Amino acid sequence: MYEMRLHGRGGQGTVLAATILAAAIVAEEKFAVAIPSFGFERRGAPVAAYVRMDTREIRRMTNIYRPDCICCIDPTVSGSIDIFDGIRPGSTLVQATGKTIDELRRPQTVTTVGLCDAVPIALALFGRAITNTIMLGAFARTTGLVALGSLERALEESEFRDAGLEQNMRALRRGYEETVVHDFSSEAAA
Amino acid sequence: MAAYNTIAFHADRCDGCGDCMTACARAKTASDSPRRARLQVLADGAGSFGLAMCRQCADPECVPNCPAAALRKNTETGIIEWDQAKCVNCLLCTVGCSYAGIVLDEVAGHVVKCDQCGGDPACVRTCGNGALEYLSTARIYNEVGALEDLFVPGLAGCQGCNTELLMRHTLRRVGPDTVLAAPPGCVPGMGAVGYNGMTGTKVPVFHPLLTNTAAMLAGVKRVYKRKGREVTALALAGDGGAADVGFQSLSGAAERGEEMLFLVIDNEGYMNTGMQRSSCTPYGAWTTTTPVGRESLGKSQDAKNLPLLMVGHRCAYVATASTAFMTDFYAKLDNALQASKRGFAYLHVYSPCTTGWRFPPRKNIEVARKAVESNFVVLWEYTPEAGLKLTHPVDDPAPVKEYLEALGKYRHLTSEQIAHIEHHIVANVAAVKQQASAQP
Amino acid sequence: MLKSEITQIMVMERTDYLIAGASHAALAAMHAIRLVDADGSLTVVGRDRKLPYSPTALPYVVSGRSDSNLVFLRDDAYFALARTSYRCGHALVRVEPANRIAELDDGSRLQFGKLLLATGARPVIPSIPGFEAVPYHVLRTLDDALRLRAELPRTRHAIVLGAGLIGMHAAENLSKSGARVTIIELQGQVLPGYFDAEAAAIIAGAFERDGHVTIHTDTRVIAAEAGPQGVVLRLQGGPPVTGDLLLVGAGVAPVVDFLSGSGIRCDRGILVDASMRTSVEGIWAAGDVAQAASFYDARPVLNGILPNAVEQGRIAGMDMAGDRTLQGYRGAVPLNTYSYFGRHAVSVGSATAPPGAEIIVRSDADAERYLKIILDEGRLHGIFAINTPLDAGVMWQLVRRRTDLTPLRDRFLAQPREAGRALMSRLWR
Amino acid sequence: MSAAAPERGFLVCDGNEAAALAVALARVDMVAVYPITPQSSLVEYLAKFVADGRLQAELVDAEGEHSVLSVLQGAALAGARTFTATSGPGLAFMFEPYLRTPGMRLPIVMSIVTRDTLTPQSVWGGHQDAMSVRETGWVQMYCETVQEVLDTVIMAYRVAERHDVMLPVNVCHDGNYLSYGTARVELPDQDVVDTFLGAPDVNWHAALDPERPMAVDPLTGGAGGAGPALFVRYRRGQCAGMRHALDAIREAHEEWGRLTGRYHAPLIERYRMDDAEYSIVTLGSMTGAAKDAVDGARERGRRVGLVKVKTFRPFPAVAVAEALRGHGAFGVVDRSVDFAWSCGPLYREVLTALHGITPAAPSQSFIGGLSGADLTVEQFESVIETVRHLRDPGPRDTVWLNAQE
Repeated sequence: MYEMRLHGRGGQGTVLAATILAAAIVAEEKFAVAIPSFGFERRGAPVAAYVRMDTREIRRMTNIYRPDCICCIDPTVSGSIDIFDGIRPGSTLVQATGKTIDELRRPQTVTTVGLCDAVPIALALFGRAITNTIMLGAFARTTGLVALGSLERALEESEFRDAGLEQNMRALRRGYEETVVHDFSSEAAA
Repeated sequence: MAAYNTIAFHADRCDGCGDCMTACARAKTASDSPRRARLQVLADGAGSFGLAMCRQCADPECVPNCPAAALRKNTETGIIEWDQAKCVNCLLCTVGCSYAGIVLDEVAGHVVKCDQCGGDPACVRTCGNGALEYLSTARIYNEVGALEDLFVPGLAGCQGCNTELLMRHTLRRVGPDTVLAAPPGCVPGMGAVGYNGMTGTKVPVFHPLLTNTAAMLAGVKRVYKRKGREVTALALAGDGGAADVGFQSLSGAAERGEEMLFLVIDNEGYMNTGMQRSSCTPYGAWTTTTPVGRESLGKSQDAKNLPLLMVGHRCAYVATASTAFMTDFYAKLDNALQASKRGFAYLHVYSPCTTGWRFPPRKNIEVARKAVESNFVVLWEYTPEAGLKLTHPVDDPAPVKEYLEALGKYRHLTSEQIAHIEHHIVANVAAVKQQASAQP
Repeated sequence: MLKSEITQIMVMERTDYLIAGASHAALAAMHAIRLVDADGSLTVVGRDRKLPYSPTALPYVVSGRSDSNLVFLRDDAYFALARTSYRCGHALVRVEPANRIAELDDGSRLQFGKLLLATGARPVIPSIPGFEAVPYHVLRTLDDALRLRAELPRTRHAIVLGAGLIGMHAAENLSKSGARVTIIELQGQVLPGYFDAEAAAIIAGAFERDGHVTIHTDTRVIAAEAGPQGVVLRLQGGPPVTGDLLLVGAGVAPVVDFLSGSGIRCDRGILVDASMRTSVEGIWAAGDVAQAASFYDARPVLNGILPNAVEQGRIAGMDMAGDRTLQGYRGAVPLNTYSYFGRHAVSVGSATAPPGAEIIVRSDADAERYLKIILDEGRLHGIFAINTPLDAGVMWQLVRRRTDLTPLRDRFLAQPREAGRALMSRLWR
Repeated sequence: MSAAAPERGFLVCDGNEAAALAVALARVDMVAVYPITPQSSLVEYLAKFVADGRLQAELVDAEGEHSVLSVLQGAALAGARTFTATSGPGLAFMFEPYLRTPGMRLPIVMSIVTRDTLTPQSVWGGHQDAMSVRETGWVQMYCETVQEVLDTVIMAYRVAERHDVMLPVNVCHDGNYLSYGTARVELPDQDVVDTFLGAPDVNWHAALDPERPMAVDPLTGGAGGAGPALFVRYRRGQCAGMRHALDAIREAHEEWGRLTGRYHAPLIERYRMDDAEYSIVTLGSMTGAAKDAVDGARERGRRVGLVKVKTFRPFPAVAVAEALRGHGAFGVVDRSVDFAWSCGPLYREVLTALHGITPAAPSQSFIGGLSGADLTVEQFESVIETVRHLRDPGPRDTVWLNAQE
């Protein structure tokens, strides 16, 4: 079972991203469950969502405390909360940021990092810093756990329509294409 | 046995101009001579005017006094008909009549009397002061009386209960294709919703909660509309269940424009459960929860004006009515029924309660009339298209003291309290008139 | 009791209400009973073999003003609707109050719960020597009227005995049909009891002028005989009068002969109280047969006029049915209306002025107008008018209510009709 | 949102959408809605389905839950299949008409998206709302998964409308965890649902219909007359309906399984109980984590089993007793509080079901997951360990999970 946690801020579509990801994984004939964390859905407040994926049926409907992956779609939320809480050794971070890998704080347990400067992309595409679909592309690129095509189909079947769908498809692809992946597993092994 | 239309004379509005007599003479004799009119207006010697005219008595004395069978009470129209072919000119009929309603026309050489011009009396048409009024209430009673009474006989209302009359007449008019909601109160209390598995009506009836009448009816009505069936949703609710605890569902249904006729019988309190106060109970009134004691003298707040609140919902129809003005009531009932087929129709009927208000049953209609004539209650009608219109404006109201003195529940009132009520009446009339002057 | 008698009683017809008579008092009583008691069995027994009619209408049948087929006051449907058994052509011949049994002239016996005697009156035939041998007419039944009417075309000179309402009506009719008419009246004026001498003179004048009627007042008939020209009446102090038709209109008397042995107290008529009860429990009387208190002095009087019959009948019926809204009889007030040769006369109240009464008379003999008002202590005692319009019913109320006219005295005296209406409007409308 | 195409026969959605989809599939005639957390998105879906024509029902946006249920009562009495959903304070406000629905024998289906009750203030999940109305005569079923939400709402109509039941049904799904939890959901064909449910048959017994006038719910008389006996007849009838509901629920689940291949446990589910020496009892969405914990314990050699209760009202006392009998100690995990014994209501219910069975098993009440708190696999592992060490039957203090700050 692969467990990931999405972090973002209210209004960025964190929970929706978890749902689209779950749908894409299900479309690949695997199992997935998405659960939002519960808080007052105030715009700008830190938000988390959980996605589990597996090749077997997933039964537990619980929050995720030991994630295999953190997908942080907001560059600043890590300043407000500890997004790495409970993270497993050898885990993955997919981070929306303008920083370089060297500028980024990274726990030792994180061995794979995908960086995507999502905010400028979002501003260019939407005029607003809505980074969720961009970061789904970044997740696909970083982990390879879901095919970009599956995410595209999940987007098509979501509530996005017409221009909005087109924008998000471009966001997804740009996220996939403009993510730089850094592998530190050898470091950890050493 | 039918009821009959009648020509009513309002002495207070008569200025003695005599136009009615001229009109009558023209209509009946092709002359202009008021002396030949079949109604005679005359100064009564006490500063106002009286009327001599056939009253179309129910049990007339002129008829049995005719030796020639020339007079007959027409049981269809109520008119006492005079048959010239049979009349022998003996004038004995004039002996029987104590009202100078059948008199000798010296020019014609025989007796003459009013025949109401076949239903369109010339005198009434002519009177510009409203002193003469052709009351067609009877026509309505006959129409409604011919309809089936949809409540079972023997409802256990109090003696002289206004509510029972009101609900029987209402349901007759509304008809059998109706679903009736009777929330807790006097209507079900007297057995309208049935008892121990028996039913009290001939239409489907239910006993909603005090709180949810409008909502339940909305559910019923929506489903029939969806099925394409024409079913009237009718509520017969008390003021407590409408204005207090049931107000939310009433307000919600009104706002949504649920298609129903919501009739509130306002007896100014929870009369069925032992005469407790409601928000429609007027200031000063004794109830079992606004008692009269050393520290308090009845209710210390004014009544909520529920019908005006309903106007604020822009219902398809809102009106107030009184059982003392049945023509007015029936016209409004008809309008409300029509409006209920396209939206929320609200009809608020002021209904004196002989038991809870402490007055003799026989005075019920008199009390209802006094309430209107003193402006204690105001009769009006509202639609979003036409706005609010007073249907029975009382510009020169009778002193409210007379109304208050007729009711035991006000027996304790102090002069200060009466002054408060008088002030409230003025304010309330002003509020209604302000609504009336507002553009729709 | 014999077994046969028991059987007879057992099969005897029973009715809750039995009304003897079928004219105004009877019909008013029946109506009043049915307003209160819709279920009690009710039987009306009428002497005449016809539907009910009014004796008052008979002069008009004679004149042809009324079609004899259209004078009936009720029809069979009315009795059916009122679930009343109407037995016409029968008279009561005996009443047994103890057993509450009434016997009819066909021998049948009816057991009643309550009985109203509204048997009316029959014409008085004066006891004049030779009278029994002469042909004469009376006018009390429809058959009388039709017989008289049949005589009109061949009558050239009619004698009318009595100047009461019947006689005067008949005289007018006979006159209009072309006959010469002589009226003979024992008293000093026509229409005694209803109009005073002055008014009577005006009325008589109209008869004489328009009808060429000869009127002998203060005149007694002392003998009657049949002659070749018809009937010859010999008069006291005057030449005999001969006519080919004689009508007796010398008044009526209550039909009470069948009551002998019944124990029901009678004077000239059956004595009744304010509820029209007779002296025997369960039996009432009303109308021309009844003798009730006078309005003026409480003496029992006969007041054989139609409105009185209606009122008494209604009171009796209400009392019989237990109608709790009953107000007692307020006493007999003489009243009448009378039309003759296109004129109209009205009399309400007593023409006998009490001592100290104020009497106002306005008379214009040329215009045949007459008005007499008698005020007793400011209250209307009687009012009498010729060709002066009055609301008789309103005046009757003023008399009965003893309304104090003092505040309106001048207006009343000047315009009694208008003042009466004003009082009506204020007091009871 | 639903993130997969229904044409494919499945989609990925949360429990609130699954419930709304079930309502559409059940061809409900009327829905009345009023939003409340965490139910709001459910009624938003319903409104959207109606707006899109996917659900051809009357939609009444009532002014509060009290009217919501009242509208549905009227509609049911006029022959409509009806639905609504609520949570916590909404259910409390609905209480007056809610109480009356079973007595009128109206087969209304209502989702309770469970929420803890006030006060303290909480907008989060917990079973306290549904548990507070457990003695009112509604059928209550608690769902474990998003799929079960969809299937159970559909099955609820079959149960409610069965002539020997005619009772309203609450389908409870956990606020937060199922209301927003998203998973793959198989979507049955409309034909299958139509066959399964048939046409609405909701007012054959009580109708507000001018074509067959009757008084619905007339007054019953007081002591001394025929009233009390009549009243007893009604109440006993309700109890009979409840008894029949056990069978109706079983029958509905079997038939649904036959038609869709998805068999859900109708009354209770026995999980790894065959050789269990002790067990835990669960209710609702906590069960998945509990099963994972049982599997983990089994891997460590613990002979633990699990009994999930799905149908709480009527309570399947016989099935519960049979499931637990002879399997030693048990712990019951509740997501709400029973104030009578300061334990969990399911715990008390289970104890009652086992009354008279000897020897009495040691047992413990666990209360957790209040006010949106998570019930984790680790917590169930500790519950299992606690139960493993239970020895003597008899009263012991309730264990409050999530008690630490």
